[in-house]
Amino acid sequence: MLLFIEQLFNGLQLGVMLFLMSAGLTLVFGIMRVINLAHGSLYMMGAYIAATVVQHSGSFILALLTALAATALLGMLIEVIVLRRLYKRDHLDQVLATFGLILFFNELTRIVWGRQPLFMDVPGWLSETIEIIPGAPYPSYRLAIISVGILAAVFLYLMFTRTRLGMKIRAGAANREMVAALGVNITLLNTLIFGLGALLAALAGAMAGPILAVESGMGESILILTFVVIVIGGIGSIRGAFIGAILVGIVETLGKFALPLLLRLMLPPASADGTGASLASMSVYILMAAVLIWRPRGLFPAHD
Amino acid sequence: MMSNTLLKVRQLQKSFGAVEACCNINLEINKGEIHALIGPNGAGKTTLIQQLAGQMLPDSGSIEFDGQDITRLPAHKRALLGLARSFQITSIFGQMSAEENIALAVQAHMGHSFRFWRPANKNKKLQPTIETALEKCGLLERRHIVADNLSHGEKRQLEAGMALAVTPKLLMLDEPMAGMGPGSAVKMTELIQSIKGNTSILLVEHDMHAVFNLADRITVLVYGKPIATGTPEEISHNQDVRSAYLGEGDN
Amino acid sequence: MKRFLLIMIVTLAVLFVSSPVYSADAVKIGMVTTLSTKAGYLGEDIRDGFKLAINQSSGKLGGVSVELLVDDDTRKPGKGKQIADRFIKRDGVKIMTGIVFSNVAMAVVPKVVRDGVIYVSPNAGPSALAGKQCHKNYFNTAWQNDNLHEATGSYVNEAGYENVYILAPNYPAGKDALAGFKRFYKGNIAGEVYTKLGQSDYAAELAALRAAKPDAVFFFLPGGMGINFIKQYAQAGLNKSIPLTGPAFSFDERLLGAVGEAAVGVINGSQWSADLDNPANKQFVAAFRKAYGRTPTLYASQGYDTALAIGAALKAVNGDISDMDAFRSALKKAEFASVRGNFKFGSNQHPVQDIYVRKVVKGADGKYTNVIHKKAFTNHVDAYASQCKY
Amino acid sequence: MRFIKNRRTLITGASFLFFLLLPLIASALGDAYLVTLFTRILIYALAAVSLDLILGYGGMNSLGHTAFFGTGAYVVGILAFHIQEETLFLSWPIELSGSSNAILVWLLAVLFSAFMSGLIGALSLRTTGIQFIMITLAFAQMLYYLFVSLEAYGGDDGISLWARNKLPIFDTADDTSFYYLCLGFLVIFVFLSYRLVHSHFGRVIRGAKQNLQRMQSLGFPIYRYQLVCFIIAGAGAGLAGALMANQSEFVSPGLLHWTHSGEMMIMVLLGGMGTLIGPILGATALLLLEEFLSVYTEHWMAFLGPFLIIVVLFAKRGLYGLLTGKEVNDE
Repeated sequence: MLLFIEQLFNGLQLGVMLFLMSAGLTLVFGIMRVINLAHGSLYMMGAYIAATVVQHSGSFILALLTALAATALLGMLIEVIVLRRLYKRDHLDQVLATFGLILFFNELTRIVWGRQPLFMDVPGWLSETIEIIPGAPYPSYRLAIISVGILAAVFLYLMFTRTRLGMKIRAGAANREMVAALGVNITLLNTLIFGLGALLAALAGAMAGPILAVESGMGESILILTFVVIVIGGIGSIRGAFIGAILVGIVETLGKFALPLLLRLMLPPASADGTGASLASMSVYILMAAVLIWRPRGLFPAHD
Repeated sequence: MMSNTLLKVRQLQKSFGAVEACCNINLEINKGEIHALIGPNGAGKTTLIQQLAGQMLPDSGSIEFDGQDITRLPAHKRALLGLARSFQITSIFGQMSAEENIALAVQAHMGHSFRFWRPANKNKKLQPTIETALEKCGLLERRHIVADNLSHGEKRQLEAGMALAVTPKLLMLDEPMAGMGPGSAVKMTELIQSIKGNTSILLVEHDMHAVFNLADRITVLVYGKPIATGTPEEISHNQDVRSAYLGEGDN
Repeated sequence: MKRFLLIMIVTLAVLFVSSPVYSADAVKIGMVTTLSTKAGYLGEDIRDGFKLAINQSSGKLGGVSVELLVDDDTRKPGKGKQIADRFIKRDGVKIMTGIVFSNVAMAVVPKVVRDGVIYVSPNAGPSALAGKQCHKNYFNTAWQNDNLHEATGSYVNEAGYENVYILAPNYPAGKDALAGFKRFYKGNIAGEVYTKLGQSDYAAELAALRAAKPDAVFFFLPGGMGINFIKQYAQAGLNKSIPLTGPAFSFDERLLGAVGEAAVGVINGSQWSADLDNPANKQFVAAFRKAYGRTPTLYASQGYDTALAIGAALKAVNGDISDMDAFRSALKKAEFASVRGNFKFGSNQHPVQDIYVRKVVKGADGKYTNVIHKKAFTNHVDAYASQCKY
Repeated sequence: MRFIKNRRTLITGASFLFFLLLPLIASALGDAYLVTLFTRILIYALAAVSLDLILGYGGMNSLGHTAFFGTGAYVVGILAFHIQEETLFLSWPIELSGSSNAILVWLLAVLFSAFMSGLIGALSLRTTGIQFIMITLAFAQMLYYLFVSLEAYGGDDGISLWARNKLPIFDTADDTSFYYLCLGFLVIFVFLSYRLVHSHFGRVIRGAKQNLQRMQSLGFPIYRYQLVCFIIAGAGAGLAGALMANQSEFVSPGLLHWTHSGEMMIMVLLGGMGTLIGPILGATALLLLEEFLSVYTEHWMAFLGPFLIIVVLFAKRGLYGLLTGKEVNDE
């Protein structure tokens, strides 16, 4: 039971990470109708920049802030140079151009930072474990990730419900023509939203740096999970992204933990573990298929 | 009761969040008539057409077409029953020739199109129907032109031609004259006039001159509610309409 | 339009002519290795070690001029196969080496050795190629895949651990690793876990691990997976209570830079270490550092040894590889000053060698490195040698 | 108009002649590798043409096409594996052994890929646009993980084949014969596709790409048509996969990785979408470019990436469009 709760926390932590990734992406999908495969590259760049700053300054907070600012700028730059030209284009063109961006950024990190993964340490004041529940010490850094993720979710919620800009963005996600009617500078708004998405991706990347290897290509595995989240949550919906992310995070984590145990009841241990592991790696996709059969547009589609 | 009514809409309701796009719409269209639907922008005309065509499902209410309840029927099945529509925004197949556009419309009604081998443009069975339709919409000489390269008016004609090609029972024309020059508008008026009789027409149009010329009956829609239905004569004298709509819009 | 056609034609022409021209008498050695992708540094070290040996004797190995053709398999078996095809069919290569990953090796090696090419593996040593599918043209100068796991297992057993938790990715090399470990470890298995290949977050596994309360952990998670695991292991506070062991793959000097403090004290099995005390090794480590400005990894040592072995054989046949039988038997008997000390080929042409366990320490220069902790095996023969029949 | 028609015929004819003569050119140059390289090109061309049926004609932007390519390859791999291991493929309810009979194996590969694409298509086609792209991608990833976890068949390491599938009379082991076999399949598939896109069915599919809503209002149950088209494309990719497994004598889950789908998309777009010759040109160009760049620089992807972006932004109509010099409209 203790283990189960601990695994729930782990699922939650993966979930908020996915939320940070999908929140930006779903807005870009919803408002600009652009599919951006290079979102994972922004995550990677965030991690690389943060790791570099940590190595030179030793300050995690400084690294985090630098990574956020630099990646947001980079995101806006990409929007201005490449993506802006793709809004009116077919989704296919968008897929290919952003695929090209992935290739470029992956190779770029190899040229700039070399082939071996980069090191990024957990800041000293977060390196301990905390006993959230007696008997189950939990890394405080992971708790920090969960808190940051939830703070970001709250921040986004307030932004979209309380500020004029946020309401405009939300209106845009539901109905693109409406934004023009409201007299907003769409070009600028798009760039800003893209920057916001890049910033959130960088936040995820920089926060992931101390747990994961900072390496070329690290963005792709999380990118595909992010897609699953968005499909489940419904395109353009922040609320959908949040619920989808938590759902995927928990299914992915609990699947790994529970499926082999379940199968052990029926199969010999060795094959139970193997089959369980395989099923677990497919579980989120099965979840996605199930949601699709039930609701083809996702749980909370932002527009019809 | 084997009535003269082709389309019968009862208590149709549709809302988007807090906004009611259709409240309690009742509408009847008779066989062979041109029934115009007018109203200011945002009155819910397009929403109503979308529900009739099956692109959108109503929240409640019923639609009966030719004696059959079609409220929940998918769009493509309604089309096969003889319910054709043209779109507000020109909606043709831009990269196909005018002839192919018409051919697609005809193909839709000849049963399935799971024919993988024979070249479609050599099909003798479809050809007469296609040619008649091309002639009706006045594009016989322009048949090989790629639709994107047609003039705005010609695109509209093509659009109507596609709807006509299959001799539908009810044709819903959504602002067929929008954006047309005076010459094309006249042509379109003639076209509509010519098909009247066999086919009932539900006409949504802002050009009041055309509406009052063509329509047998008119329904006025304001804020999702029909406020009056009647002959052009009756409508032009109706006080509610004058104050709500004509009084403001057509001075 | 015309300009475009012209570009196409020029591109094609360049492509056809692009097979570089080499001096006629040099022996060509084809190196298929992984240079791109995140595992690219492995191939880079193998290549650099190999090149160091060539450069030290000014373009020659064993006194014979050699041309090294290198291409990147991008860690894809299909791509590796394609490059091997090109080396053989276009460049007429007779000696090949370089493959880092077992899956690439399994796709490439059986075919090329059947085609009469001598393949000398500087890294990948899948069990099939050491046993049932062994071939007279296949040599391995690194190890059979299981060796380093076996060494760690043997150490863990001797050190008196009785309840060990083991984990590896869910793929053939992972299964082999745990099998190799269990071949020499005799105690109780507290838990045996297969993770998703390429997994980055091990929170779920670590929670289960903690609950199982083992007295040691053995893991095989190559590349970035290992970094993630070790870091997260330390963050969960487990490194203070449960010692971590594994093969050398997660503890080479380039990965240690990325893992940092979290790896200190970890025991890992390896046939080589930078501090191995023999003249050949001292010379190699110093020369490698001078040439590339970094401490060599075991992969670099394997690349270097492979070059030396080929050199010794080339010397014995005076650079004449038209008689492949003669070259093959010369290679089999090759004598060279291996950087790992004793080295000879066993009956299945895999190394018979000493294997150590190393410990990760923070060096005087502040960089993390390995020091020899204990010798685990002397003249160790792999488990599949007896299955090998030509 | 007539000139353009001629130029198209010219390009098609010239490409065909080039492919027909390639083994001769290779032997004249003394470079046997060219035959191997161009066999791969032919196989990818076949996959790219099949992808173009859904992409360029049907407007279904699938980023999971490699799932069917991989499935076809795995059918060959698994059946060969059982021959090699001398085990049964199925022992219940009927006993089935592996097979190396090319006709049987390839037919099975095509059928099974068609079945898989039917399954995936039936679910994916419930959505459109961005969702469709992401869903096809995710399903392909799911299959990728499935094959990674098929331990009995080598898992991530894949299956190494000992020999190619055998045909009566025809020597598949000979590289040149195999090349011509692949060329034959490509020509047949392109011809079938040509008939298909100009048939009634093809017209419906092309209409659906241009205006889905309108097709519905005309009375087409468009889902069915799209699904059938998706299945046909999947079957084509399955055939290509089966050939690929034979050419490289190796299958692994890497064939199902999503970046592989991306590469196929690049071929289609690079060559010219919505044409049948374009994807062939695209496959040729991309594979030659890869071959060429990777010889000169390790960091070739840093060049390929921006190159792709430039192609997308500025050369929309692809190579075929540039060569014919007219709006690509394969009428």
